[in-house]
Amino acid sequence: MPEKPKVAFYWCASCGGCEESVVDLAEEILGVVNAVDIVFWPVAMDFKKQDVEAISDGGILVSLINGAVRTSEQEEMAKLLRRKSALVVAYGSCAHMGGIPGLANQFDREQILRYVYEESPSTINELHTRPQTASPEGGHTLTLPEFRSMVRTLDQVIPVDYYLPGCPPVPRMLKAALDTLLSGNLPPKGTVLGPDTAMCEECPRKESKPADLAYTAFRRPHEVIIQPETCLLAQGVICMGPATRGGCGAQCVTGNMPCSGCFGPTSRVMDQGAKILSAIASSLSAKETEGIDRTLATIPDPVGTFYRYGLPGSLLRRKIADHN
Amino acid sequence: MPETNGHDAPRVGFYVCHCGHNIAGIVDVAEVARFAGTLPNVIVARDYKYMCSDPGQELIITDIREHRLNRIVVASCSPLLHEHTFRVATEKGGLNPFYFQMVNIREDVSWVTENHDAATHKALDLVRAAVRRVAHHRSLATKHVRIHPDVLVVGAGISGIHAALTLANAGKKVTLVEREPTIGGHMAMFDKTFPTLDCAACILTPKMSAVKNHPNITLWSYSEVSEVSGYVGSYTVKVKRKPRFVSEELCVGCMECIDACVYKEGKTPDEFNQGLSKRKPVYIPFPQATPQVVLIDPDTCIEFKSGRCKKTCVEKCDRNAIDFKQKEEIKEIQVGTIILATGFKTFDPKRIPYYGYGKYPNVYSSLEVERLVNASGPTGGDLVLRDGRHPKTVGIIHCVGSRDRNTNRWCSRTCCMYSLKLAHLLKEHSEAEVYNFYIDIRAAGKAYEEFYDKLLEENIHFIRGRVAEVTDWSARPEEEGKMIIRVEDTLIGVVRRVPVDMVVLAVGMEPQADSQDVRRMFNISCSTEGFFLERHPKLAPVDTFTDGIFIAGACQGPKDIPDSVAQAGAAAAQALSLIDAGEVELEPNTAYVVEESCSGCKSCLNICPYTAITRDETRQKAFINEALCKGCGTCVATCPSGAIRQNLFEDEQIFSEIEGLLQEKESVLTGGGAWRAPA
Amino acid sequence: MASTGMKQGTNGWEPRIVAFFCNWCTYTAADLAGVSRLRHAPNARVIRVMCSGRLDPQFVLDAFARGADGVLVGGCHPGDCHYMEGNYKALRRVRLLQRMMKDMGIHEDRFRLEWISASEGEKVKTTINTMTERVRALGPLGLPERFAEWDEEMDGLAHAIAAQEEAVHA
Amino acid sequence: MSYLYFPGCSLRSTGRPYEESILAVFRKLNIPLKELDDWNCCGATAYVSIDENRAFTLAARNLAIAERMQNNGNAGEDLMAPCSACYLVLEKTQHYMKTDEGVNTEVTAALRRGGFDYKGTTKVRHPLDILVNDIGIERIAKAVVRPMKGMKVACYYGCQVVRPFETFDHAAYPTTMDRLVTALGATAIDWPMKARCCGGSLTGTIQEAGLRLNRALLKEAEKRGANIILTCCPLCQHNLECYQKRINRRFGESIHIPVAYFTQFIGLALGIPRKELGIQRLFIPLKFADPPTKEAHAHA
Repeated sequence: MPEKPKVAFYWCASCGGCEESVVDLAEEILGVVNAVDIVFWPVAMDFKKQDVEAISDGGILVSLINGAVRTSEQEEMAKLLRRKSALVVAYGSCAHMGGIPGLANQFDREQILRYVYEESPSTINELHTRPQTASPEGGHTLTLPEFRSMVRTLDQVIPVDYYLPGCPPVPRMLKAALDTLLSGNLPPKGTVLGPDTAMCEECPRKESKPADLAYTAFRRPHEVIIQPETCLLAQGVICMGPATRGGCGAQCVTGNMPCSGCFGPTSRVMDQGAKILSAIASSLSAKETEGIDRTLATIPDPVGTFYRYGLPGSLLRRKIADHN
Repeated sequence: MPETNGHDAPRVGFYVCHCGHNIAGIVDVAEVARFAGTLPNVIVARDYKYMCSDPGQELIITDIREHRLNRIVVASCSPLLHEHTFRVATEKGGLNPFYFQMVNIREDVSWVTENHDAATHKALDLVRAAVRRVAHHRSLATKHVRIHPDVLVVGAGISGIHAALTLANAGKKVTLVEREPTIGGHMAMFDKTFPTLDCAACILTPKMSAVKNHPNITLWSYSEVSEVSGYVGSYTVKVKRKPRFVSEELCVGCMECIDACVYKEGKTPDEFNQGLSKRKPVYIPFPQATPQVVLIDPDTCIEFKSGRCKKTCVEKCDRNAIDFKQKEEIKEIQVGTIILATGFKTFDPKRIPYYGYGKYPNVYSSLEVERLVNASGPTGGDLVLRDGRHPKTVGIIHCVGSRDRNTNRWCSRTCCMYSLKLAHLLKEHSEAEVYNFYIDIRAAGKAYEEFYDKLLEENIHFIRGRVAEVTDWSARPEEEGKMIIRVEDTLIGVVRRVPVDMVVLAVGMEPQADSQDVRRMFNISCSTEGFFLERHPKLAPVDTFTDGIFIAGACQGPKDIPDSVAQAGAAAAQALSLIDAGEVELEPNTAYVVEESCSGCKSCLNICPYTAITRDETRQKAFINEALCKGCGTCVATCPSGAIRQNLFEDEQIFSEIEGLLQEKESVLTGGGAWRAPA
Repeated sequence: MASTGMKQGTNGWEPRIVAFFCNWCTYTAADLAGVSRLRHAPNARVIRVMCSGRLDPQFVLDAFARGADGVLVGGCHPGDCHYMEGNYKALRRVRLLQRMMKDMGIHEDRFRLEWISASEGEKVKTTINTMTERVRALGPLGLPERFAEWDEEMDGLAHAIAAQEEAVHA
Repeated sequence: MSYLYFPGCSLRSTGRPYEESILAVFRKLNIPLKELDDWNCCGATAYVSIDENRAFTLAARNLAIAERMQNNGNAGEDLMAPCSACYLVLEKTQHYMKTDEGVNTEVTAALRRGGFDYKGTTKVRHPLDILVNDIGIERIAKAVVRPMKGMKVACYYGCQVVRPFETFDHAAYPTTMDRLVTALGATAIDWPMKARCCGGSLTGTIQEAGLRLNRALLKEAEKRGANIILTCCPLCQHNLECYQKRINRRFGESIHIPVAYFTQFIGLALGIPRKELGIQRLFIPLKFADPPTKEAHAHA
């Protein structure tokens, strides 16, 4: 029997949802396990870093890495897996675009550490102790990974071959992606393994959107009772669907919540936030600055709204601390 | 010729123009060419004295053939000036004309930059951007549209009349729309015209009746254009025809109804006579009015106000022309070209309170004086003042509302000459002493200076200085009961007080009060002062930035009669050249939807002001009607998933331009790195 | 973390401004400024678009990301748009984009929208001059340099890994 | 309706009766005035001619304080500046801050260094404007207890409140004060000198020219039958009132006409005691106003 192709899974700064989504393959996971040899999967299997190091360079067919990159350890593992793998897939929104952890790029490192270790209401830390990368302890030195100054997407740390979008990716797409990669019939490098039209295409509410929408105010989901069959934008709720790659089957909208953009932009768009901003702003009703500002004031957090999953991967990447 | 090599790897030919010294005097053109030669894809890079000349264009054509070029970049003047020229050269070389990109290093660089290094540096950035951009250019087909042969002329003063007659004589159908009840405009109010002193009516009225009788002219007086849509070659225009309450078909202009009116005397200030006389509710502006049709003013007519008039006018009219129930009508016409000749308004001298207009009864505007000295005017040409006196001294104040930072900065061009004319006429009518208060006498026209010379010999006084005020503050006994003109006589350097009986304010020419509304309706631009903006101040003086719409006469700027007529003829010729060509090329910069990329999200549908975007309901995708799209690109910027693209302004073309502008590394000057702007 | 954003320091630095001008008003006005020889700061680089409505917010962000210190957008005055309402769309986008960029720490003086009609050559001059001066006062934004500077923290690890590998292979 | 109030230096020196009468009249009309916190020199006259931008900066600091007060409990309160010179330089600063980017940049930077972030929202108002356009002539007329019948008033505006900015009245023929005094029962004479030069500081520098200019104004007022001149500017009032003797000596005239602040005149009509209006500070006494004299009745 020929050797089965080797596959590795790894998680960086992630919530674990991506790992869950692998398990969500349900019975199909057995087919996957049959077809491949999983050589590394910290969340589920007891392989160590040394085991990976022992594999010859390029010996793994594909590594699926989820989570954003925030620490030196994540960088190190990403680099190791890159060396050992023929293909690397950025798995899920965080690896793809920075994801929810990427929102931390609105704050600098010091702000975050101070808040987390000193100022947050649940913290008692009278000595103002902060984690150190190296601390001597009984003749030994204990080390911790370094907390980097910002969150990065996977492809800002290592070259990435493919992307599987979503928070988390849907099992159907994972299955299709694995099938494609195992088939050897590879798409061009850099491809996002999903459809390339916006989510609206598959949205059940799309026909209910009026053609002459003119916004006078926006409302956040908790401020309104969302009608279950009408386009959310028509209800004044910002839905990222028009600027977000489809493939999820309009899950959030089906659950009566607006799309928040986790699949990222289509291949033709560089900056998802800029594009939805453009589309929404263009359809405001007001024509003069004052009225426009009044309407826009109902979007309290433009960055958090338009870049919920994509700040580190956006054109600006992070907030500039010295306010220039 | 079908282009064959457009889709191969880009092979760019680059040309930088010296434009004599215009560019080369500031920008180091040799360095620009050398630099361009180092850029990726550039096969040939040359500098040449005048790229727009025949040998310059020939250079491009030959290079395309010899070096198998498939992209052309020319760095010279503004694309608004010569883009077309170089596209044609590109096409002559065998390429699709849209494989061309232009870099503006004259208007945007050499003409606005002092420092040579900074100018060269800026030129290099722009060149790099264009070279990158042109790699993304694609082959496009030019659109052609047919030109409807009918023409709309708006405004029937001397300019509109002349343009309409020129076109009609060439066999074109013209609709001439005039807002007032009669055609003729300001010229019809004038007494004599400078410098020949021939009577305005004598030369104008034959043209007015020619308009009325011309088989190719449809005259709609007392009408206004209310809506314009479409584009060059195919404009749809709605015209509002205001009710005269007198049938234009039935009325023969006998004016018996006017005599019969229950008002024995007129009570309303007569518009045509500048309020110097009164008219009745039923009236005709002046005896030679065209059309010769009376009209009823519903604001003052008793029948309209109370409905209880004896209607003696109706009784008197044996043709039953009077119709109190007449309604406003909206007419719609199709034309291919439009000439705007909407004229001017005179400056309102009340805006300069220290000249006393409206405060002292014997202060007149020049237009009032035109009526006052006119034999068919309110006094039959007798120079009698509002207080019944005949003036012994008259002061004419020049530049009222002209050459003045507080009101209008421009020279109205006509006031000097008409002031001289009025000085002559006033002297002739009254034997009064006439003083002209002027800043400069501008008599730049054929036989104008000679006319001024003649006036100098007629014992008319000229005092050089801008008048400070007209006041009744008398400081000496001889000033009692007079108006005193205070002025610094700048030739002798003293302040003078000149007591006069009559003051004439030589008011300047201004844009019509509604010129902004009108130009918006026709989608053309205005200069800052509000006159319609020509496409090029020298080379396209009657064209506008909207194809197929031309301007003539004082709506474009202050003008006298000869200039207005000349411009009207030019505008008519421009319209004729379009009509006779039969069709016109359009820039293929339209937007289009890449159907497989469109999610059908409808974000674009309400963005297009021309309703060019519709949604194919069966396929649930957006669709752009190319014929309606005007190429603004707003929907392209709006489309949240990048499914709409715009020819000539594709995303990747603009992104590559941005990248090129900012990619500093390649742009190291031979003379050394850093450059500084002048402090 | 105070960053200068510029490795080479500010000596000899000149603001770089990318300007998007609409064809019918502002670009024409810029031509007029040229014809009238209204000399002004050489810091703006003009990209011509047919209408300010073509302004994709991505262009603005991309310009900054590629090293622009300022972005200027010029369109027709309200009510004067050659395409009727493109400039209103530009205004709305710009207002939202300005708020977003402020939240991202980019000073408001770096991104400006001006209405400049075809006849306002003088305004082209003063707008470019004042914008240049304001941006000059702010100093370089230098995003590409900042990106590189931010990523330097990963170099140490990269070097360590390289050294380790060398040792293994040796 | 309430206002922030910028006194400026004149109202604390030669113009004291102006301030006294303004405060009294506004008190009587129940319009609260709140003096601007920590105000400084308005920047007018000499400063403007030496370094305009610094003058604008001085003025702008006052504007910025006003804006700050508006944002802290004095919302919507315009800044009243009774002295014409203060009024003009404040207006001018507002104008250039809005229209001239060079001025704006420099002044804004200076203000920032002083801890001010001025957004340009302060509106500068002259009391004449406020009385006529905000409070309204009708309301003032209703409050009149002592109609000024028989008074023939030459309303004199001077230059700075109307030129170069025609903010609330006409540049050459202003009428607000005329309408106001008419409502008080007086007769406003029509004269062409309303906004003509009072000589400004020429009376102190090139006195011959200054005196000539004042003579023209005073003579024309008398010639047209005025028995009082009213002004709305401390410098105009000073020039017209204080040089009458000298003019008579120099030119052999016999001019003798009271020159008061328009707010003093309103105060008298509203029945405010003379002392509260600073009437006693005038050099040429206002005899006729207390109570109406026989002559006044004869005129009526």
